[in-house]
Amino acid sequence: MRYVDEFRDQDLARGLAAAIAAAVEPDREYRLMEFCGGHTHAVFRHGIPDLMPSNLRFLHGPGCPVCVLPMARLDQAIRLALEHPVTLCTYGDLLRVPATGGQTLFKAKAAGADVRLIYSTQDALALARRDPDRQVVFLAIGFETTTPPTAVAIETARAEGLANFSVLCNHVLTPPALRAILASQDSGGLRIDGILGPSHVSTLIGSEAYRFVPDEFGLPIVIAGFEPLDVMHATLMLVDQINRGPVRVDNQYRRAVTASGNAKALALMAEVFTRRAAFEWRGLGVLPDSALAIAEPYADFDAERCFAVRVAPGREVKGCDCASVLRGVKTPTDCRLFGRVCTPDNPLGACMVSSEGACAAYWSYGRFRGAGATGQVA
Amino acid sequence: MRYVDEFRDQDLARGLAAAIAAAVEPDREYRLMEFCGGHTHAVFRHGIPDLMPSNLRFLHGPGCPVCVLPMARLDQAIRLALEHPVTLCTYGDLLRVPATGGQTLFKAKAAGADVRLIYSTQDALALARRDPDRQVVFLAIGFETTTPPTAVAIETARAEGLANFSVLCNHVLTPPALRAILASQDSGGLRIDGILGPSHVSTLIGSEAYRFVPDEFGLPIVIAGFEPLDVMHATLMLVDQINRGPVRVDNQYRRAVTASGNAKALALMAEVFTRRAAFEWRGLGVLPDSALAIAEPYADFDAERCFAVRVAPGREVKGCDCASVLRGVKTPTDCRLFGRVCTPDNPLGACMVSSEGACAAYWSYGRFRGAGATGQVA
Amino acid sequence: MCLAIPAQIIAIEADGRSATVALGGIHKAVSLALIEDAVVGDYVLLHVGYALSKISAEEAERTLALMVEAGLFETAPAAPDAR
Amino acid sequence: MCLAIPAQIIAIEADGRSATVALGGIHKAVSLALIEDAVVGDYVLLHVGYALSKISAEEAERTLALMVEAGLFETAPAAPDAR
Amino acid sequence: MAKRGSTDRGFTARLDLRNGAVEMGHGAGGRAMAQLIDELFQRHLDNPLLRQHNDQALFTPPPGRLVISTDGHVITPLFFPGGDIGSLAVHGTINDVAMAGARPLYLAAGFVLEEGFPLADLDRLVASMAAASRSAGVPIVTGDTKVVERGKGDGCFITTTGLGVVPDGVAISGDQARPGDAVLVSGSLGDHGVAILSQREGLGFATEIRSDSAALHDLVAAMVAAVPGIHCLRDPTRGGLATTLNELARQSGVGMRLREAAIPIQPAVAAACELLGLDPLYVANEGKLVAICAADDADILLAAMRAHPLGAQAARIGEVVADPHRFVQMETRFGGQRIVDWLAGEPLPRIC
Amino acid sequence: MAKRGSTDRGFTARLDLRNGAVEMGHGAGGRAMAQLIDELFQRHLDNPLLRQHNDQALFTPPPGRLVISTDGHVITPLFFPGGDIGSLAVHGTINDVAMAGARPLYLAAGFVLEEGFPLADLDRLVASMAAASRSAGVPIVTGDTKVVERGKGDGCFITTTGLGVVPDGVAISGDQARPGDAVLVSGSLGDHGVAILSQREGLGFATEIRSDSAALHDLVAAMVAAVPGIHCLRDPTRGGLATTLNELARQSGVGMRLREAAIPIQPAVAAACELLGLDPLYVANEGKLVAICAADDADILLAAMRAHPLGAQAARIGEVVADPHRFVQMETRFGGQRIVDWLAGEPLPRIC
Ligand code: SF4
Ligand code: SF4
Ligand SMILES: [Mg+2]
Ligand SMILES: [Mg+2]
Ligand SMILES: [Mg+2]
Ligand SMILES: [Mg+2]
Ligand SMILES: [Mg+2]
Ligand SMILES: [Mg+2]
Ligand SMILES: [Mg+2]
Ligand SMILES: [Mg+2]
Ligand SMILES: [Mg+2]
Ligand SMILES: [Mg+2]
Repeated sequence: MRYVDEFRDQDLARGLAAAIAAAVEPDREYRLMEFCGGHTHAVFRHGIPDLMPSNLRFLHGPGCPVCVLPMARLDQAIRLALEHPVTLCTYGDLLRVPATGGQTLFKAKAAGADVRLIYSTQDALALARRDPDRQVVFLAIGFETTTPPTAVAIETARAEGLANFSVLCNHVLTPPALRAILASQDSGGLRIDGILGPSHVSTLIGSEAYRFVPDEFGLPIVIAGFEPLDVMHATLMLVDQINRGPVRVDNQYRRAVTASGNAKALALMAEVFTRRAAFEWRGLGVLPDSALAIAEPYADFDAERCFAVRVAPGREVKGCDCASVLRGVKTPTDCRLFGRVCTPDNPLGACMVSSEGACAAYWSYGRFRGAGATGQVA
Repeated sequence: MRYVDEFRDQDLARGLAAAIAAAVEPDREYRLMEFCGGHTHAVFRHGIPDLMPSNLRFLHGPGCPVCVLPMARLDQAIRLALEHPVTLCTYGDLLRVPATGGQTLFKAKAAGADVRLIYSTQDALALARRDPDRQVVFLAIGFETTTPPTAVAIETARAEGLANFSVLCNHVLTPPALRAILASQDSGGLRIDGILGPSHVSTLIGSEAYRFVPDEFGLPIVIAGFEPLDVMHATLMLVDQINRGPVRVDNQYRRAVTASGNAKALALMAEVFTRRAAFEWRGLGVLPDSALAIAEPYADFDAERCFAVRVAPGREVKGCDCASVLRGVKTPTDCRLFGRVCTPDNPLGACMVSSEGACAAYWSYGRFRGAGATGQVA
Repeated sequence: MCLAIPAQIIAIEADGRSATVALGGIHKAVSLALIEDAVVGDYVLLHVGYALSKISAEEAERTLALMVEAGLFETAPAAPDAR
Repeated sequence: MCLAIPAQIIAIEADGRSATVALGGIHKAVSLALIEDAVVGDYVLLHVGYALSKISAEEAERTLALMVEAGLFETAPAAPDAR
Repeated sequence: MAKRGSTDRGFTARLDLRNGAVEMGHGAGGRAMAQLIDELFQRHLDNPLLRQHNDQALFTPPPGRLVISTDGHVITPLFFPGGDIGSLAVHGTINDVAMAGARPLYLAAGFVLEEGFPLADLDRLVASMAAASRSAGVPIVTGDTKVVERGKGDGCFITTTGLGVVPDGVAISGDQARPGDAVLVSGSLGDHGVAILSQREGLGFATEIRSDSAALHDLVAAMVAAVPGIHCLRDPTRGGLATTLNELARQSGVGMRLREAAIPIQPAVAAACELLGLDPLYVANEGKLVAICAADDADILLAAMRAHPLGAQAARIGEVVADPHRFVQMETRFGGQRIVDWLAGEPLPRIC
Repeated sequence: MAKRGSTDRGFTARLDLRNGAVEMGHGAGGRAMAQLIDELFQRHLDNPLLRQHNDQALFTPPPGRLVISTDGHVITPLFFPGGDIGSLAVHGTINDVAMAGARPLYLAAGFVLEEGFPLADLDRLVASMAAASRSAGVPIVTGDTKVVERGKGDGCFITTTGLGVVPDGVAISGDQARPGDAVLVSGSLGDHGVAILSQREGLGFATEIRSDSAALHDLVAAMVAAVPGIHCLRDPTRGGLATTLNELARQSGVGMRLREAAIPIQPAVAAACELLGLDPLYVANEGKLVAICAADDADILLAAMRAHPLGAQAARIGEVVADPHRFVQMETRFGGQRIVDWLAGEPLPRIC
């Protein structure tokens, strides 16, 4: 596949590994946070840590929209599906995520709720068109990348007069989250030396959206693609910024990301959505201006207004360190539940479910490196 | 079972058979029409013809509510079930009856219609109570026997305010049908010497309802129970009336039938139903004052008014002699389709489906006696 | 038509509108909405879950007696070949 | 997050709002509602059935060239033991 | 709640057999499925062949001819008076094997579970299967589990396949009935079907009648020992006695003549059938058999059947006759004659 | 419309295979079921054992050890590029039998049909089953049909059970993998799963990829002939290669080390997996096998596989290692290391 295979080339990887090894200063620690779960996933899937010098470490950030969805919002969606005669559709990522009491959308489905996996918002529209007597609710989650497709669906529903379509909106914004992480560094026992900036989010909002990272926090940031060479290349660029400055926003992923982003998509988002004053992020708490709600002119398509579903505070599983893992303060293996009672077969926290979750990545790809697992190859 | 086993006693049967054999005048033919399919069924199930003298013959009448239901009414019910989001419930007897083009309620169910078998109108009410968002339509058929239970259901629905319950009413009345048969005797090539009168219908309307048979047509009638001894006993009573007169209404089934019937049930029927000016009977054509519709004060529970379902004329199967069989003019084996293309597995007419249909009875119990079937026991 | 079967009332609900009947070792709930003055022990004719009428034991006896009498009158020696 | 993959537009519908893309031998219908001026032959980044942005061939070349250069600069003999 | 804590096989939490339900993942082939197999199926059904943990069971059969038979089991309700789908799936297939006069050796079981099916119910019916298999002495040696989405199944379907060995000299087959042969049944008819109907919503009648579901191979062994030359054996399941006899008549090219008065039917079964307008001859049985043998062997065979607990009510109900129409006829209790035809359609309760 | 007129077996009208649908009566045991069996199942699957018309098939097995295996087949859609549920049900069970190194002898088939299922579809898939069975040389000798109400099934489920005979000297089992052994696959992975996904509404991508559904017993016979001492064979169906290797690792108490670059995956399969966020190692196969043998036998075995049409793309993908954790590890194409774990839950398309 063009633009994929080239960026997974083993020879180039060897070269970049050598360059990183040569570039790092031996007595310095490099603690790089990949904001995105996509980076976390790439790092583990391709075994990148094996190619890094020992004084360079990746910290895993909160950049997985599944992982940061607060339990109460998922409880709300599950209750909606169970208590109202609706078809609730959403992306596959959410179906297994544990809500309060271990409930999941999948279990709700097994218990009789009409829950459907869709691949695209177009599928949600198709469901609503096919059965006009049935309320179809799209449970929307995602960062800026996934938001414009939701906007298109809402726009389309209004244009077509699809009265039985609505959206339960949980779209959140990455810059406020990154800002919160950086602001918490001192108090949170976290030290970050540089940021691997969002890849696909940046195709939408542009690399300039992260100017606050160098400007306000004095930290280097490199927007990086999700292929393994992209990660390694951006790592090299970060090491270089850290070593030599000046701190700035670099863009490694120039083939898809511009400084200002996708104007058409941004305009549509601005039309359909409005910012929530505050929204809870799992692990990060309530962050101001960090999420989107459906704008007033589209209120008819807002499931939160169409259906009365109470939202009690979610009950997190005792002992689950997701919140710390999401802030990069702890690694999954620091969690006492990791691998002993929490596994992908029996996930207790969202980070163990999402393919982009740090715990899932550690378990699936990196467990044999972890504490307690000796698994030496004979 | 009390009141059942006594009336199936083989010794008494032998005695009655001897009495009938002795009573019949040798050069006379006795052509007795059993109005009810229940009698037809009993005659064949127990092998009564084997016990009768050869100059006594049973003619099978139109007394099977399934058989006389015109195709168009069944088409209407099927279309209602297929085209409207309703639960259509009815008695098991109707599910396999062929409508226009070989369609059946069973096939409609297989094609996705929500068709349910119920045993009692109480079950229909229970379905409606359980799912208030779903329209439940009871497809009602039957003679006077089965009508009061429908009346109770409609009454109950009104008392409870069950807004999602309605009845597609096909209740018909036996006296007009019997009158039509008797009136058609001369023109129709039919000669009847006596009538075995309805058994359970008479428990409701009383034996006096048939006074027109002797009075207007000069024919003997004996209200007869459905057990085999009842049929034989009533046959003996008919032979006696025929031989010696005077023609009158006799009541063999005194243990359950009175002269005036069940006043409470009749009052309820009068309250809930009104007579239709005319109604089509399969085989008998359109008969005046022969069927019931739901009375005005209960119009909310009348499915014919709640749902707009067109009724085109039904298309009978070419060659099916049901109409003649129902009037007693032909026996099933006179039909060219009988047993060759029309069997209970592949019924072309209602008379082959209903357990009370003459064709089904001939096939299931009496075929080896019929034309073309030699089946001698070795 | 009209499959109906005799069954004996073995219990009547407090509201008088429904009852339990027994027949040949099985029990069934039935509606009494269509008959009057039913008491435990009565036999009723049961149709689609409703009691349609009571069965008179005396009339049943009388009918059976008539049948016996009719049969006795014509004695066995004269039994006809029915076919 | 945000699984997105490069695919090449091989056909655009008459209304200009949707297209067929190819990737590694498979074809898929996608919405063009979020991008402008796409033409057949363009590579786009595909996410949940939508083209999110075009991929610049020149920038991709340039990035690869930079990677090669970085690797060449540090030659193989000095390859570190990564573990 | 599930007990937490590592289990010996590497599962992090035990199956929640109290409140859990079947999920799609239980059929996906991963660790959840392995756990379901270990902690539920294997626990109940354990035997050395099943413990091989392969996708197939390996064994050395005794010498001789073998028979194989398979049956899908779909029943509502899953639990009923006298049994459940688990025991039924064991008995049903053992019986089909035994009807060749064979000694059943092994069973295989394939489950199709509906998403949302309570694990507690699954546990209960697999336990029942295990008990039935143990008491019959016929182990379940291999199996399979699939899960279908809610609304695409009905709780649990079980397809069992049985393998048995036929004693030398035995040649029982549906085409062996000859005019003059005696027709025997092993006991009262219709019990299973009436027990199921009594559970059906709406029909709602109460009865002491229980399903007759039972494994008949031991009875068959006794019968074969007494009369090795039995002509036909068949279990009158779906379609009842009437349909089974018509099948045999068709297969053998003969007719039959029954005596209604000789056919054993329990009073409560007769009453339920009168109530619902059904004919007990068409109602299903799951622990009865029909045997056809030479008239001269009939008394010996009947005595052997009556000496076995599962044949205590055995009766000779009629004989095989020559008949080009292959009619099954019956002399009614009342003294008349009627045909006993194949079942047409499904037997439905009726009001007419 | 159905052609009217008596048929030779006493049915008044032929089955309407053009417009007809499965009705409850087709499973009720009466003449409608007998007709369905005669005019549809028997017509396609005809063979002497099935023609016995009994509830079981009688045969004399060849001497030696036998294996029995059963599998339920539930798949949406029923017809897919490269096969259908009928051929799949034949191949799937033949393969499970063959994975013991056995020669499959006979199949039994149990159908659970949903009311309303088009007879035309049933006819088509039974024809496909018959073709698969004939071309594999493994007859279907007994069967069963049940019908469930609409909404309680999913068109058609088929449970097949297979019986096979194991050549002397062959002892293949999942617990035989030893450190140092070679791990081989017979061809490219993920084709079946991707072909199914490509038909799934919503995902709707078009691809040339067809299911690899195939009967592997002939390939296995060639492999066993070349290397009688093969340690393990298994078909990586549900859960894919990853899960199958983990099963074998668990059963044998070993670990494995794979080389990603050596694992054959078609480009379109890789592309579809990238698109949907799936890992091809977890995607199902229906015509591939994993073989584990002593390292010294690996080249001979690989050559034998490659000489067979169904093993042309065979590859040696790794080796068995000692590992108390029983981890399956993989050296990535990129040069790193990762764990290849059991499948967790169902593989779902994802957007993250
Ligand atoms: S391992 Fe599980 S419990 Fe621990 S932090 Fe991760 S998701 Fe939470
Ligand atoms: S045999 Fe069939 S076609 Fe002929 S009259 Fe009877 S129902 Fe009609
Ligand atoms: Mg069988
Ligand atoms: Mg069976
Ligand atoms: Mg059988
Ligand atoms: Mg299996
Ligand atoms: Mg269901
Ligand atoms: Mg198997
Ligand atoms: Mg298999
Ligand atoms: Mg297998
Ligand atoms: Mg069977
Ligand atoms: Mg379905």
